[in-house]
Amino acid sequence: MRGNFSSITRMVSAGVIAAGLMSAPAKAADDTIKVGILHSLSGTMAISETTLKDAMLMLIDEQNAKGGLLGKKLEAVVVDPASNWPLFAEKARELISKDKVAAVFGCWTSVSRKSVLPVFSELDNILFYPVQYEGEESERNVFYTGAAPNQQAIPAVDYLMSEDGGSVKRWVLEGTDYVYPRTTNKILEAYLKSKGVAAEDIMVNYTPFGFSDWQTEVSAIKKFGSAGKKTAVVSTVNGDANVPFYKELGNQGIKAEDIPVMAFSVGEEELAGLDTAPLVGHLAAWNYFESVDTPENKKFIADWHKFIKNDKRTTNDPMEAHYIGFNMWVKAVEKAGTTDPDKVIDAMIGVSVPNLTGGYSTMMPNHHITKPVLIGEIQADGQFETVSRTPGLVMGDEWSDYLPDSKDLISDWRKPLSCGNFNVATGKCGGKGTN
Amino acid sequence: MSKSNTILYLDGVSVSFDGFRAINNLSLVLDRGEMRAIIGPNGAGKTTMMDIVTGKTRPDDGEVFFDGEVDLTSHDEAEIAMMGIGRKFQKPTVFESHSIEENLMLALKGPRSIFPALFHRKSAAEARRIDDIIGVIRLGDKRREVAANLSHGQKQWLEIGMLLAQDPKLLLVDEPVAGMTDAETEETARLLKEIARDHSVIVVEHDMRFVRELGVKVTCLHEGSVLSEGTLDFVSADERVVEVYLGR
Amino acid sequence: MIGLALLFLSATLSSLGAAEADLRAIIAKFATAKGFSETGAVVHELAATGDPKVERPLAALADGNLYIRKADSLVLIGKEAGDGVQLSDPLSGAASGEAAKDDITKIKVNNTLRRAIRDALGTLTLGAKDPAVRLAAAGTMFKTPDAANIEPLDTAIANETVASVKALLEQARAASVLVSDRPEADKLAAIQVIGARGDRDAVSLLTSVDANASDAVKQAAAAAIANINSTLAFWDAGQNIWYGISLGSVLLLAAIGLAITFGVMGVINMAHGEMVMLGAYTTFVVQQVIRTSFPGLFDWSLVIALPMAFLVAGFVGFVIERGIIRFLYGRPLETLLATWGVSLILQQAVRSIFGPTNQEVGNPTWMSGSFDVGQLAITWNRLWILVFALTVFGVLLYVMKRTPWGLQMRAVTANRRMAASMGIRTPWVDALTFALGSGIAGIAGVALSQIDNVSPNLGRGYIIDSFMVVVFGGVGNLWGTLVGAFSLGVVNKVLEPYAGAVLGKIVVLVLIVLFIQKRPRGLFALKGRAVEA
Amino acid sequence: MITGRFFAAGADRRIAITIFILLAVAVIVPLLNLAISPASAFHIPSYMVALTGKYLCYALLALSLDLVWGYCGILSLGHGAFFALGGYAMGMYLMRQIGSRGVYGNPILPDFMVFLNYKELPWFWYGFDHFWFAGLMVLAVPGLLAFIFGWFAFRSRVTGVYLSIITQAMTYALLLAFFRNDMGFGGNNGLTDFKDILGFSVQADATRSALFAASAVMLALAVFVTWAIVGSKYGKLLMAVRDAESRTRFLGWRAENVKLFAFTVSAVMGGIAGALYVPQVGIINPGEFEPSNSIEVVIWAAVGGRGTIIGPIIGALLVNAGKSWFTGALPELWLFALGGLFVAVTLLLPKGIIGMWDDWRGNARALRAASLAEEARTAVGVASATSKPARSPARNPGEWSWSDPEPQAAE
Repeated sequence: MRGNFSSITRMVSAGVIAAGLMSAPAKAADDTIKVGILHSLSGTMAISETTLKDAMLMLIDEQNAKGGLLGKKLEAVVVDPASNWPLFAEKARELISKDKVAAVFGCWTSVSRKSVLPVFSELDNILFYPVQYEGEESERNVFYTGAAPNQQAIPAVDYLMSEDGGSVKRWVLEGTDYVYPRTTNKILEAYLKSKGVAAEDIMVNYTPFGFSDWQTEVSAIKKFGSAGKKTAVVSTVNGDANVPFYKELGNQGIKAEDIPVMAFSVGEEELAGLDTAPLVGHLAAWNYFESVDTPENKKFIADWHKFIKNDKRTTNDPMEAHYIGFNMWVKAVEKAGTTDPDKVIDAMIGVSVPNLTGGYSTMMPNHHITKPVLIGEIQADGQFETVSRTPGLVMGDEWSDYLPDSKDLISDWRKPLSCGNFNVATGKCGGKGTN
Repeated sequence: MSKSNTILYLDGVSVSFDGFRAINNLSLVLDRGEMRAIIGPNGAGKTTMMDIVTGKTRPDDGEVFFDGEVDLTSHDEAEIAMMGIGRKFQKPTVFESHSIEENLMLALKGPRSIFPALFHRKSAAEARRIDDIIGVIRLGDKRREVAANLSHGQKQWLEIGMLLAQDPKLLLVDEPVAGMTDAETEETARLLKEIARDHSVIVVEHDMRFVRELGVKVTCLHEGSVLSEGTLDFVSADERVVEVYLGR
Repeated sequence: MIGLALLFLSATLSSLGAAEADLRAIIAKFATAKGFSETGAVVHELAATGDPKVERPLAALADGNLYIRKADSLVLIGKEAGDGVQLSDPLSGAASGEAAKDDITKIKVNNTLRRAIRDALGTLTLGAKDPAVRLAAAGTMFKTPDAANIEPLDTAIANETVASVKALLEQARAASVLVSDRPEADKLAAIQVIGARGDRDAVSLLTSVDANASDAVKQAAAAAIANINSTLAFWDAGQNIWYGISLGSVLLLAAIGLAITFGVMGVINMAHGEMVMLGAYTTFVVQQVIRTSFPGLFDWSLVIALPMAFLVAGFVGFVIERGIIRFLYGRPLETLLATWGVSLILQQAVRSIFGPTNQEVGNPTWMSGSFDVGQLAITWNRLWILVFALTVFGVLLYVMKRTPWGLQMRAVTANRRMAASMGIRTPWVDALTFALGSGIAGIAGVALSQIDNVSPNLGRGYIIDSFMVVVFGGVGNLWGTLVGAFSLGVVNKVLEPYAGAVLGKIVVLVLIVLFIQKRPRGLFALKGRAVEA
Repeated sequence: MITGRFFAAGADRRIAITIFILLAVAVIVPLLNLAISPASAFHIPSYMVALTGKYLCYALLALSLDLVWGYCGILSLGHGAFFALGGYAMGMYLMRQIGSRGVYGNPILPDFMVFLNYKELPWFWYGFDHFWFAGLMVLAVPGLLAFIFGWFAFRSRVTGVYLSIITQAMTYALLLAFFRNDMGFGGNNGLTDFKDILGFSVQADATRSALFAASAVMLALAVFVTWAIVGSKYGKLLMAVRDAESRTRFLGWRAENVKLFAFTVSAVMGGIAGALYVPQVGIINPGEFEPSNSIEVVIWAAVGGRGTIIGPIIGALLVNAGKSWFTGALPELWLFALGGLFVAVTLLLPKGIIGMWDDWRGNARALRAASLAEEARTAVGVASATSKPARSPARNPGEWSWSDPEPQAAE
């Protein structure tokens, strides 16, 4: 059974422990290093973020079992920003000012990240952001361990255009109306056009958050796909809306062999809520799949099942991102010999740790990491099977080359440049300037 | 029939709700300064008639004139109230969270727009007028009491007092003595007669003793139209009235 | 594709049924093939033998059930059984022992390969005994026209006895004629045949008419397309209305329980959505039990879940009424606060018990897929939900209007004191009425679990829409809820293709606001004598 | 003359004390934050200042809702919309102040417009580079929306639950509209990454303290204005409309105008609250339009005690402080605690905290009076007179009666 009833007791005890920790914050100040966990445990985003909180607790436990860090124990400080964006900023401030955490792992949505950014730069602390996002940002205090668009979207489209992927000629870009799909679709449109796709062969459509009635949209896709050219859907549909979307696709009989759907926000966790038999063959692009067959991954999954006390719980890409980010932070702290964020930020660049897909990920000067890109097909058991993998690692590109306003920008946080938006055309730090 | 001498003139008025004819071709005329009692069984259309006069309900058909010349069907409640028609409800309706003074203050004749109310201060004349009315309705010892704490009968009186404060030309009074003790009923009859000296009044009442006490012309309504009209003795002798209302 | 068909052709001409040893030799190549393209080549080679026996290994490959045993590099069909995999011979199907998952390697397939296999199987199964298989084969061949298909299709048409299969075969043949170098007259006839189909697939085929076809052919194709499109436009309008009705049925289901607890009882029940959620979770639990203990009953899972969901949500509703609501009659606004608190608690409770992630609720077979009415694609789950919503409505209406309990319910809500003095046990009636409303929300959850996420947030998505529907229809009137739900659904869906999903919804909300100005008591307001009476 | 009444004879001591406390807090908190060394026990950390500043904005919002709900019986489930609109007006000003310091360095266009390929500033962004204009819009946009919405709704005599639901529809529609990226308000991400307000860095402690002080002073002002309105003849009229709308009509008052004025004033107050809130939290996003946010405001007012001036303030402060504490202390269980709190308050404190307090004090005084009376064996009946609550429990403001065929049969 997926829902584990013993989890109630676990929840209660976790709550009690957390309460205990919170009520005595001053006592433990010296002999532990505190790590903040800023993920929504209630509200609309709890569905995705709770898992990441548990993953972080597991990683911290494991590190403590290995003897902690710098001779001290690590201590997790969990708060609930409740899917409320201003509350993210408030809680971030609380973690840094009141609990004096050494680093924070957290956020999922772009807006939550945007909301806490000023707090992190003002109070000079570190945020590890584990989710694929739209790029167009590089901050000194943030390390982006999720994918930038070039680590997900572009290889995915490349695969679909290849012979293996079905030589797709006609594209539906279906997304939820917010900044990640908008930006990704903008990049993709520019990219597709540069590959010779005509404007009338691209259809872009947006739906609201949590959209549940997909009848009209799916039939529009069907219609668009019946123009005699091989058609694919690139979906940036977010979270909750995916389940009804796929259910409708299945029921209206859209088969992956005819119109494959390539998703960037659908992972093992989302599929867990679905009967995947009718969806076999639809695709997703990530940097990690639970099905990846490496010793590191097997150990990670086994540890996870043990920690969460449920063999059915899946792992997913953002969890791997936290795994990488946390190990990088540990390494950087050891390298710097202190948890002082200023020093750790400098020590982070160039740190290399094993990822779960059988290679090493390195923190680049732009605060993004190198990752392999995997394309997977949905299987009947709710897992993905890797059907394509980039030959090498792909470096996260924060400023897309396919957007006119960002193509001249680069980010390099090494001294002496230390700039998140350096303009190579003008040789100045500070963006592109007037159009 | 000439309208010009009337205070209220209804001719051929009909109204129906979802097919039910509440008022059916009703004609009624009230002269200036007249007091009229209206009786009739439940559902005869008494309250609906008052709704029509006060602008709460629009008639489907027919003419309603006030003061000989004003067509009431084209005005709403507030306008009609400002012209000088006051109304007392069947169930006493006062502002329960306000004191008696405040109740009367809100009813006093005067400008009825927002900003004057916002910056209003009680003038000496207004205070005197309120004192007068409190005297008339005999609630002098409770003037600062919240209306919610008044007895049923006292609320009826307060409501009548509010009508007086409005200084209307025509008063519509719906069942003023319902739920009153005998003593209170007598008192109320006296009060109404006093008021009727310089106002036109329509009283709806079931209490025949009270109607007799008023000693005025009576109209009996039935199924939305006038069944009989005349002195109380005349009406109560009418076979049809006995049939539908008074009972044998 | 042409190559494949040629190979197929030559294979059928030379020898019908290659030697089994030859087939095994080709199948063995799967073990050494690297990447999808090499596997694809093996598939083509296998198909080219034209031997019906290759259907088994190819179908297994398409389903991802073809494995290589690491020990001896033998290619075998595998079927998962518990922790291990049951192996069998790819050609004969004879059992070939069991293996642990680590001892075998799955031969990977992707969409392109699956499609290639599907096409290959299409031609291979043209002569199958089962008419349904032949129909599927004809359908595949229609979508993958090829000049080389004409001859086998001609043979198949000549032998075909089932009319529907024959018609589809003829369309497939016409499609193939269109891409061949047959004379113009043949092509014009083919366009006639395809045009008669009148659906999107026909348009798709006709639009891809070769650019160097003769003018007459192009004109005929263009005319056929225009003709089909004009009928399709009509069907599209129908489709939108159907979508609207379907959305309306979802709204009706979501709102109908609220029409009782809010509309009839006057409780501003913010926990209504959570009752729906409880129903959905009950369905999940029922399905889990069935999956683990009685897998054969799976198609009945929803039917079993219905009474369970009614009881679970009804019981929770009963407890809420007895524990909280009954202290709040006459203070409806307080019920808003208290039920809001209850909804927070219920959400968090479900989150704690089942976890925050979505739960999988499967569709029984009778609720999967779709069927066509003319050019209207109607999905079974939507149709059943519509039927279900109307049934619930009908039953509820009957209970309210025709049973003694319904009479008592209406009496209590109309005048509590009077009802009590007439000997009706009002507390009991209150509790049962609230439980009824909650229980109905629960069975709505069973239906909604088929089309939406089963997550702790399920209820939140429906609560606002439900209130809109009840208020729009007129509080306290069941018919109003019915008409309100369907009119909001249809308006929304008719607007959506033009305005987009977001703007469409905004327009609907603005329309509701304006409509309430016009009818301040909703669609089915009770008119009456002034209340001052 | 209102001021005269204010200082006269402690007519409403509670209000005076509230205003005094708020003004004192406006001075003392910034002092303790800025002038005292962080090592001292009296130091108030910056995050506390920011947090309390936020609560004060919520309190102002709750007060504005109470003006229409508590005093006029209009249960608005869309007050969050006015708050958010005020916030957006302020956010647009702050966005324009970023100038060329955005990541793309575009001096005119905010970042989100740059990457959504806007070529020029949309017309409705004009003028927001001036503080006075933005300030005007903070008042005008929510006020105008409330005026237009109220003008239609009150004239059509939409009342009770119907009114509540269409206010909810209003905020829901605005939520969806602001979520659209094509609207030009930054879509889901909203407006963030503010730098300056009136030339001062929004992140500086001094600015934070100043914003805190501004919120406290504004709340004090709002308390005074609300008190003045409620105490005037218009205020009596407002409550009269709440208790017996038809009666006011038959007395010649235009109930729709009475409501419209209060609704508009209340919306403007909500807008001001939003405008003060945004620079303190650093983000404004369509999430503020969420209907559930507006429902929460209702809950604050109810917890504190509606129909009183300081009740909603206390409710907003308590509930939000509780929420902050619970989300940190019991991250996985806080919804149980919060939900339980709402249920408990409705069951045990139906009149809110202030109402309970008054009843308790009223009873205590009555008891004392009674015992005194017994001692003196005189003045019997005083106790019974004073122990009665000022407002009869039978008349709950703002309710619609359900037993009548038509809702809101107030008479």
